[in-house]
Amino acid sequence: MPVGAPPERYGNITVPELLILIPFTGAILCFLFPEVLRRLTGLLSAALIFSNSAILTRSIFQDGARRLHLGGWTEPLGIGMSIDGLSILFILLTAVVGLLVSIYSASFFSAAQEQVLARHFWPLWLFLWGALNSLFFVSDIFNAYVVMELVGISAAALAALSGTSASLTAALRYFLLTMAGSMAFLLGVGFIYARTGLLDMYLVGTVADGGPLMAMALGLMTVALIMKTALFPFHFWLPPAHGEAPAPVSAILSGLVIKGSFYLLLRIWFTVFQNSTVTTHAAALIGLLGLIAVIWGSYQAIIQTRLKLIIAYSSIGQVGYLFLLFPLIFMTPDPAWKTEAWTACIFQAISHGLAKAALFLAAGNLIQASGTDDLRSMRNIADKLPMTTFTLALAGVSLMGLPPSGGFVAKWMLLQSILASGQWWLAAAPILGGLLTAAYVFKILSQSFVSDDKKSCCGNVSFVMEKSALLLALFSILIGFRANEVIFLLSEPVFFIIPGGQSP
Amino acid sequence: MKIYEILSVFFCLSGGIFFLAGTLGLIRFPDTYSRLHALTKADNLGLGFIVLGLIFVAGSIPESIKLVLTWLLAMIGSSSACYFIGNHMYHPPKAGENEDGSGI
Amino acid sequence: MTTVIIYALTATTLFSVGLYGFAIHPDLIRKIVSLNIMAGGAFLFLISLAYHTGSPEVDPVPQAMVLTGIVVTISATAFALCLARRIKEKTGQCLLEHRRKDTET
Amino acid sequence: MDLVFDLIIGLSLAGVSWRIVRAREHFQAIVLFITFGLLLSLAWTRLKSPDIAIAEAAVGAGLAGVLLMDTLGALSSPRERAKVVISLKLLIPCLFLAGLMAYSILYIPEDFQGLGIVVREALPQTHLEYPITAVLLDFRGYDTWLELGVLLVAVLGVLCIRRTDNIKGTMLPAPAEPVGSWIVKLLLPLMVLIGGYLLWLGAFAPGGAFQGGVVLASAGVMLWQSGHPSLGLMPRLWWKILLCSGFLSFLILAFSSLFYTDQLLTHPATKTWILGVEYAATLSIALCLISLVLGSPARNHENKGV
Amino acid sequence: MNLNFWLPILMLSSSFFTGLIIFFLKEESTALRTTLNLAGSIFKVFAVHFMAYRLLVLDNIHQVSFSMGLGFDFVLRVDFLSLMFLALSSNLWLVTTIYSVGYLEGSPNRSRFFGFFSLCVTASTGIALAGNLITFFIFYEFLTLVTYPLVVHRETREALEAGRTYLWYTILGGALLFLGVVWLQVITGPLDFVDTGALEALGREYHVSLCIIFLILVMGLGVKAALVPLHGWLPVAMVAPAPVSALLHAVAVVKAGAFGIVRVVFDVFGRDFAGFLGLLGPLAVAASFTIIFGSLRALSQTDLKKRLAYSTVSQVSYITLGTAVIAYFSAVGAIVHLVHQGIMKITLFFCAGNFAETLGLHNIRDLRGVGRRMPLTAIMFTLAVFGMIGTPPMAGFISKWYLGLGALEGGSAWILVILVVSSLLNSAYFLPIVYSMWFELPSGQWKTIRTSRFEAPLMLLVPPMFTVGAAVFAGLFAGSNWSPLGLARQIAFGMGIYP
Repeated sequence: MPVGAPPERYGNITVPELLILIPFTGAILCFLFPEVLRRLTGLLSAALIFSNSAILTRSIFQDGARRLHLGGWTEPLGIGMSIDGLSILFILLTAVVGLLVSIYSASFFSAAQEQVLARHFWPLWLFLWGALNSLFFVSDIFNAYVVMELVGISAAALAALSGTSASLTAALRYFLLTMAGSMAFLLGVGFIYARTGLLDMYLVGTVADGGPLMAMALGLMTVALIMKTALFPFHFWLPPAHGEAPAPVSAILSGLVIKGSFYLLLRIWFTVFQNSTVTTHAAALIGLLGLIAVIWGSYQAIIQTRLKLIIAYSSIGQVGYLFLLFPLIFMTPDPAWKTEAWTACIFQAISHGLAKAALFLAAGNLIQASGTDDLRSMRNIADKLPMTTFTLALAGVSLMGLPPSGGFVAKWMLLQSILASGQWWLAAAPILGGLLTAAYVFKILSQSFVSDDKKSCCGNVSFVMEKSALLLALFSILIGFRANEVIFLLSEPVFFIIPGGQSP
Repeated sequence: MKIYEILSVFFCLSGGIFFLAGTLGLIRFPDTYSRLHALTKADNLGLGFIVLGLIFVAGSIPESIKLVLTWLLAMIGSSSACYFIGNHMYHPPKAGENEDGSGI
Repeated sequence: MTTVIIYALTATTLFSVGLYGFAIHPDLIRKIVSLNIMAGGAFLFLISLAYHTGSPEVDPVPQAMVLTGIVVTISATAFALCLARRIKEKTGQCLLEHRRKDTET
Repeated sequence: MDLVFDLIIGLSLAGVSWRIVRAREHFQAIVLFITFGLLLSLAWTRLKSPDIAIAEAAVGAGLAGVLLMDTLGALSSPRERAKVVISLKLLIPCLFLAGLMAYSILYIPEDFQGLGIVVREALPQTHLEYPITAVLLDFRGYDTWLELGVLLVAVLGVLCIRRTDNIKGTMLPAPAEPVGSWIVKLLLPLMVLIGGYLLWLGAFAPGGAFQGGVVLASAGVMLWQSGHPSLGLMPRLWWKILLCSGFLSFLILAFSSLFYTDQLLTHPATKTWILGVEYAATLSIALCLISLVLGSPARNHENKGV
Repeated sequence: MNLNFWLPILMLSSSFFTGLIIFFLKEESTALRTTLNLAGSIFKVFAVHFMAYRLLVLDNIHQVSFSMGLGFDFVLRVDFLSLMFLALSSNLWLVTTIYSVGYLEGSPNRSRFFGFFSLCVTASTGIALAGNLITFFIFYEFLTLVTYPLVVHRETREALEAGRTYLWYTILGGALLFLGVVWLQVITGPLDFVDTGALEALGREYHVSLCIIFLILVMGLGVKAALVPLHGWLPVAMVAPAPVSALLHAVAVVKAGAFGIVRVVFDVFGRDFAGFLGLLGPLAVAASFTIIFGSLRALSQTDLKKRLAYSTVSQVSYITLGTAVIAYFSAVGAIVHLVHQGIMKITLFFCAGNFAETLGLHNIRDLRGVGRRMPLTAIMFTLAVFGMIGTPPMAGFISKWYLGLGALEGGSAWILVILVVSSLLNSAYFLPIVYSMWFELPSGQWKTIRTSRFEAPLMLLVPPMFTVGAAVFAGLFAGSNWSPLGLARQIAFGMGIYP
């Protein structure tokens, strides 16, 4: 049953599909082209994706959510794509981080010994970007599985890019876990299909009821996605994988890839299982894990001595905040506070993505300048690379949640909805987590206030690398001033009416 | 029950017996060479009987041809696999070498 | 007790056994094999659903999904094995417990 | 009678999988895994899914077996014994999980209806007669596209790990053997024929791009294993283009669909398009799988010692 | 150009952008940096006075408000209280800038120092201008961030340790304040300082929550205001350079805390409502305890700056104490002490810095007879000490007199005892210094660290002269409408507090 062309399509020039097509095309071209052209192709694709994301954001902001039916087949037969406020925010995050990381890597990989890395970096990164974009559009649970695999393989290959034995092991550990998670997810798809006979998220959401099958599916999928997002008991793979990769890759993995699986978790919980199955106990359990993750991850970050490991462990803590959303949504009676919790969580995801990418890029500058990311080498860069120090400080401010950064807005709204919902035990997360975060951020920064006269700094860092990291950090601060728009995008509840959508 | 059905059952059963014997040989024989012997000979014969039995109940001529083809391919596969294993036993390679046929 | 139930039960059993194997084996190659058993379980579950539809014809959607899944799994397996070999080459062992032998270059 | 057969298959699958986990030797485990694959394809034949049976036999038992064996040879001596102890700490949760899943399975509705009916209703509009191919290439073509992407990315990943851009570099032939080359001469044309046949069959009967591709891949692996140099003669760029061809054809379809219709990946109303995409997909599946098998590192290095 | 809108913004940006530009200046470009600093601070002083003129004479309300989209607005609003704090901070910034230019001459990392110094002043300006608790919190946290580099400026191990202690205390305080602010917002919705009385309108069921919030807020602010037992960072942070200590103690950090407590009690809860909830009694007790404790600890210190630090712990709590008594005179006393303590304490620190910088004297024992070597500094020190003790014509007398009157008016005579005991203790730890400065013989030869035409470089002498002069004049001309006392009276009137 092919759908007739919606008339407004031609009036509206935005084409969301391009966000998937451009990176994939770029990836293929990068693969086929000789090496000299790869960087150019990569940068061009990045710029195109970014501009398209910006245009699409504007369109979604003005006209509301969109729904595509791939191949002209409506659900449940075909595969749909949904683009609403939530997905567009993540798309935009990916576009901003992706563009700046691409610019950064164009310079990062230009050193002679890095050339061989650049050759593999560009196609894989563009594939990953395309996969992430399609993940944020995903509306079909089996499609989600395939996309996740695409993300998983390209991310693991990127994590292994530097080729040291530590990074290879870390990449394999990450990949095996991802794969196990995918298997669990696939079985979950099976359970959902067994209950509803449907694969589209929105259709499943409308017909799904409780029952052991759905509960099982929810459990399997949740565990799968929690593993990929590195929530507390499954966090062990993250620090080595993110800490050992080259700087731009770390930025991508930490800033974007774990957000991808988290996004899917949100979709699963709030679209597929929106009115069934989900018990407050499960939500509370996830919240508890998030709380532990905040404290444990931040504590681990404090006791590390390598900059990149600190940043990587900090990811575990910062990701923990995101999971506080679940108990808040399911235990807050007031819809206004639900929206608040929802916004807080997305804000946290976005500002963490920006800040973490900035931190990793800055760490890359540090490594390139001093050859190591031992914290003590920070002492040398304060004078040589004031911009990098400033970047670390700005991103740190956002992580700590000090005003007026994006992190502050997130923590503010989070604490507000925690207090409003009466879930007192959760308040420990923003308060204690903020303290611990401050502890490790200042552990990094305090080193830059010590001048070490004994040895001088060796390498230089290119202008582009410093500035792109700085820009990311600035964005993570500035997003604190644009809370209104984000709230607007998220506040609209999205229901798609699918023409001909039938439920057996 | 028609006569060709009885024949079919008979051939299939005898094929099964050969398979059983081959498997027994695989378990009981002492060394690789004799095991190979049991496997390839008995199993190929068993497969041949089963194919024969199935031909009696096959619906069409192409189907029967396919069945025979299956048997032939299996014979080629098992004989060459047998050769590789035997060769491997006879001239053991130094480094990680292995014997493995193709996917089919 | 119907065919579907038997195969679905087998499928979930396979998944659990694979999971157990994945968790218990320190060795990479065994982990990967266990993952493949898990995958087999998930596929079998889907196919048992396809058979379930009652009509003489089998539901093609789960079958298509399994075909896709098989390709994805073999790609992932090959990739993981390649990583494992590289690790063996670098560290001389194929375990995930990484001992920091070589300093970073 | 059927139920007894089902029970036997089910029990032997479970038993074999448990043996795989408990096997002391890696080699034993892998051989058992190949058996497991064959048993699975038996189960799928029983469940009226011949497509998957073909795929599983070729991939699960065949290519995966080759890959695992090959890796095992590179990783350790195959007879190396692993410590296999039963850890109750892990077993009990797994049993618990199995129990939970078994319990929920009982709730699968008796009158369960999947999407089969919907697919059959829409089938006439696709110019394809075989529903699985229609689902793969048309209704859920996006999945297939991304699946080809996964294959391609896996190849890219292998290249990245090996730090090379040249697939040919790994294609040094294994030592030639008389019987091996004889088999190649005999079987290779047949396999290519079967691959093509499966591909052609896909439009109206079990078979299709994937099965055809897998058979071709097996042929390629065999060719290489027997020491035939022909695969290495392909120009590098062509190799790359063929690797991408499936993904690329979907990409072209996607771009062009943006121009002549409003929804991504909509096939034009002729069968040629779909067939073109399918053929390209077959080629790239075959080539990607070959590259994955051949792309493992350290092969050259090791074979030099022989 | 709408000055009501732009003037507060200009106030903030005059120091903010100065700071940012200074970061990018080369270490060697001293002249440019000094010019920028002075230009910024002089501009700010003029802006404050212009604003004061507009507010006090023309009755213009300066207000800036942005929506943050979070259910609250970012509000800058100038009332009498903020004007007073602004005047204090801008004037003292000018003075301290001059002092630190002289003090840090030739030392490394000056760009960093002056950059953060300006940002620090921006933060305290923001604290003064904040029109609601949330804006206040934003600048309060900003202040924490930018003072840390000043504390660790020396880069010694000791300084880093002190920095760490400082951070732990202040960030903990910030977290508590955050919790309190958010909780309050959840209960009441957005609440500007001008909406006093909104809490009173809430039902009885909120009273327990409000009490807890008050406790949390006061604890959060008490860290910076150095209420015992949250004072631990203050003596440790003495390792910072003298101008930093001076600024931290007199204006920026402790005053931010004290100012916050005044805001919370007067403008958020309302003094009467807080009293109704029974919150002020414990606050007064805590403040009294801090006063006595700080003075006792000061007695046992031998390091001059440490002694001054404990003196600060004690003196700042006068403000809290005055806030916690429901009486007109107490309120005025508390507000006026905000200024008086600032100018007196900054003088003391300047003088201590002079001793340390010119003669290398840190310990109190070394100060014997220094009055002969450095008469000007010693005179200023002595004057400030008398002010601190509360000797009549000095500024300190005024505050203590008002606080005493307030105690009687509020019916809490025990506070009078505290005041007397504290004054005695003040004398006990300050007068011996003065005595040994003037009347004892130097123990040995002075070793001169820095030579100059006068006893100390001119840039180190003028600032304390200015501040001590201010302290004297604030005491002598207390009756004038434009004196700190006159302003404090107007502020009290503005808050609806009458004698």
